Amino acid sequence: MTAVICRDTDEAVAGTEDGSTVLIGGFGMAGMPVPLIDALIRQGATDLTIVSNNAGNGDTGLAALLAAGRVRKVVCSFPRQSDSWVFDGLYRAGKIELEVVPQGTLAERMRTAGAGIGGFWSPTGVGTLLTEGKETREIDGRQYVLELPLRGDLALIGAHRADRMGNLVYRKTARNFGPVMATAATTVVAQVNEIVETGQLDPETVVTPAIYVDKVVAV
Amino acid sequence: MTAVICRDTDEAVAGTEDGSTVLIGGFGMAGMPVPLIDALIRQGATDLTIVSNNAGNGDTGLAALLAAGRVRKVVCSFPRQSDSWVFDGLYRAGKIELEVVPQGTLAERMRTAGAGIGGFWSPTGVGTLLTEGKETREIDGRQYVLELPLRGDLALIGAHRADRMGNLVYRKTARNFGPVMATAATTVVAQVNEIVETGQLDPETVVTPAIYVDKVVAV
Amino acid sequence: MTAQQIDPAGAPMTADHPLDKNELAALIARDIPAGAYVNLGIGQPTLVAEHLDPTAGVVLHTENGMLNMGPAAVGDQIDPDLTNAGKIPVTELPGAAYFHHADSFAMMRGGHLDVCVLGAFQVSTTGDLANWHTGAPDAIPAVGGAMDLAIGAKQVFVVMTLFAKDGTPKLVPQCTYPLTGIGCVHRVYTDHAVFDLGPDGARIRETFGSTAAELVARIEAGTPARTT
Amino acid sequence: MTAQQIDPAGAPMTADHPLDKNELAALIARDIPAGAYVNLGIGQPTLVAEHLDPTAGVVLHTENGMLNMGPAAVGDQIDPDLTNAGKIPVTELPGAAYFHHADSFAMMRGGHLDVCVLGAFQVSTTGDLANWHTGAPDAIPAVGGAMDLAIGAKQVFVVMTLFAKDGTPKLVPQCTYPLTGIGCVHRVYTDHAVFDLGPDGARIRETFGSTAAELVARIEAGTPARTT
Repeated sequence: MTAVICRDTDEAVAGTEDGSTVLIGGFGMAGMPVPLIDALIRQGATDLTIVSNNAGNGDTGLAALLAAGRVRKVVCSFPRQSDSWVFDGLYRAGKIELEVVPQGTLAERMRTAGAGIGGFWSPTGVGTLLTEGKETREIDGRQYVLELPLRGDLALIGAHRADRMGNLVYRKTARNFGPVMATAATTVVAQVNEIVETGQLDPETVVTPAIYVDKVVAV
Repeated sequence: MTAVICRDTDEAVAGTEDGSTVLIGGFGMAGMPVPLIDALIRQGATDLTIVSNNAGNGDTGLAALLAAGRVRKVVCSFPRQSDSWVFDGLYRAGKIELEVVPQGTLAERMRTAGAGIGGFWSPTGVGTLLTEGKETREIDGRQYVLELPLRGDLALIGAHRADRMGNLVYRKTARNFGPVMATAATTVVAQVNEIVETGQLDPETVVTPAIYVDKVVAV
Repeated sequence: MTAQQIDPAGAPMTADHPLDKNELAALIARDIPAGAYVNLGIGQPTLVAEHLDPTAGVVLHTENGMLNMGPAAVGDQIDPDLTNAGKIPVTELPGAAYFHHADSFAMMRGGHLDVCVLGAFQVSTTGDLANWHTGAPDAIPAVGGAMDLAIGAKQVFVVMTLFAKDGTPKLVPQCTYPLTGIGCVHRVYTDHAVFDLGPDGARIRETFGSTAAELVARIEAGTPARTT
Repeated sequence: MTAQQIDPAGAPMTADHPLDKNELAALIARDIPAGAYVNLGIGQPTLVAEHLDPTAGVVLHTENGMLNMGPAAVGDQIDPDLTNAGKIPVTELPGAAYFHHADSFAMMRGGHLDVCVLGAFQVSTTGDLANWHTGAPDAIPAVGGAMDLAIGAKQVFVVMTLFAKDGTPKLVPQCTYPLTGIGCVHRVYTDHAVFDLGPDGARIRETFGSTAAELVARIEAGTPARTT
């Protein structure tokens, strides 16, 4: 159904349930939907599983969500950064679960979920700690490991511009995980810098078609 | 390596070997690289396997390649059309092999090849003639069939505009299989309506990055 | 076919005559929710587009890589680079988006379309679909996107005549034509009635020109005895 | 480590001193073919960019979704929406293209990059790579795109010091640190020598400040006896 244009970020994340899996876009701060995460903190949902490339930077956004004690588990490729002290503290204190997934596998598992595929045979991580216990097989002389879809109940993504239907365009490397996450969650919320009239975006340049977007909010 | 700008279509398809698997873009005539196919006919390679959505329309392009007796096998989703008389005749005469693949599986098998994935579990065609003999498994309560990568030695695609590096943009539904085939073949040849200077295409709107393109020719 | 497989209970007769193709298309259009993302396949289902309320914001998908497809192109609108899945020139509406085939079929396979409408040779009472191949020995098989659509859309509607030209029912206990998908059809719109299908069999929603009991009798009379 | 595992045969000494980081980066830059598509990882490998001949048309990929990445951004060029894989603000060159993460890693995993250059904790003589995790019990694991790059690029180059601070060689018969990929490294650039790796072990290409025989002796002296 066509996207709803929300009045504010609180309306955009209303109804998020405890125990949800939330896909959060961004790579570092580029494309990171900080205002939506702030709204999710206000909204109060807890016991969350967060899927994002990193595990929070500094004290804002995802780091603030972690600091507020709302997150049971983080699925990400790279938690450890110079400014990931909030995650590091929780992890060392045994207060948060961590699943480390190679970055490309993280992206592809979400694409797989969005594309209705049951799983894929990946050459990434074969023979490493990160695929221990996963099924392997040889195909055409090469070893692969079975990777399964990764779905979200909610995706929070940052885009550049939306039209009123919910079509999205991004800006530079802030595109990163947004288009993939938009395909992989039951409810997709996009924050954008600007909402334009339907017909104002060039149809050749739409990166995330409105079919994937449930709610849009300008920030 | 950066794309080569070819003088003409003959230069673009030079060196095609007998027995090659050739991916040919287009859906009906939209995006169909007829001038490149005409050059392939002149070039003379034979015993080809053609992967394309259809099996030729009328008497030109792919139909002419078939009529010239150069094709051993067609892999496609929809050979039978009102104007596919060339293919129909060869098929009924037992002079050409046919592998029918569901359209989405055709596209996804080529994406899989281009993405370095060993195979994927597809829900499409489970329990039908088109997946007979393929391995199946249940994942999360649903039945899937194993689909393997589909690679080409050569891809011939039609795009709208290229820059001199080989970045491509397409036009409307002529985009169809081009971007996927460009990832899945050893040598990728794009015919375009116009070649512009590098820097003239908006980096946000490039659909096929130059890394996938080997030769470009303006037609 | 047994009564358990087609349940006529309570189905009203809502028209006093069998529906023609346009009436059926209008009926389907009425049942498509406002704002839905819809694929109308090829052929007869595309008639539905002409009956959609333009203010309802239904968005049409065409599997060759477009959302917000507009009506057929005429005159100067015709552009060889802009066609629908039947290769017929079409137009684009505001809010359109183009994408490549792998993305288009990821959209279909991934369950993002709300409704698709397909034609059929046969449908089983439990929702199996046969619409790609007659099984005739000299037929050239051609599937296109039918199998992807059949298993991908949230709601799969079929539109067909209830009886073949020789009078045999096309809603059957078990398809005899090669299958397109298993248990994938949710609803069948026919000239004589609309059926909801599910794992427990068919239920008649409404009938046109016959009572439900008359229809069931006619279907049973035309159905060969089961060989199982 | 045995002579079969590191073959010094014929390797010339091409510098009279061990190379520093910039000299190594220049050496790697020299070995990257004109027009190649290259990913330079994070940290020390990114130094290579400063030594590429701007006229050679080498195209840099950054895994967060860009081709034709330019140099680090300074002053007004800094744009929070434009960073490299190390989250450092960068610039774009003419011919750039942006794409999402699944497409970026499809490009990597699919073997479309000609060269990637990575750092390492250890590399085995048969090309196993360990560069994501020290294995220390209190270390927080973090892999990023290292595993995808390791198995994806056509040529995987490692740049590292040949010896750890405690003097133990980092080119080893078998990695003791957790692996990033198996048999994936083609060449190792170190301060003391360049090695080609393959299923049959390492071959020294050139040395800096020592002879090949001296280096092999030093590596063997520092390598614990194999426990197999």
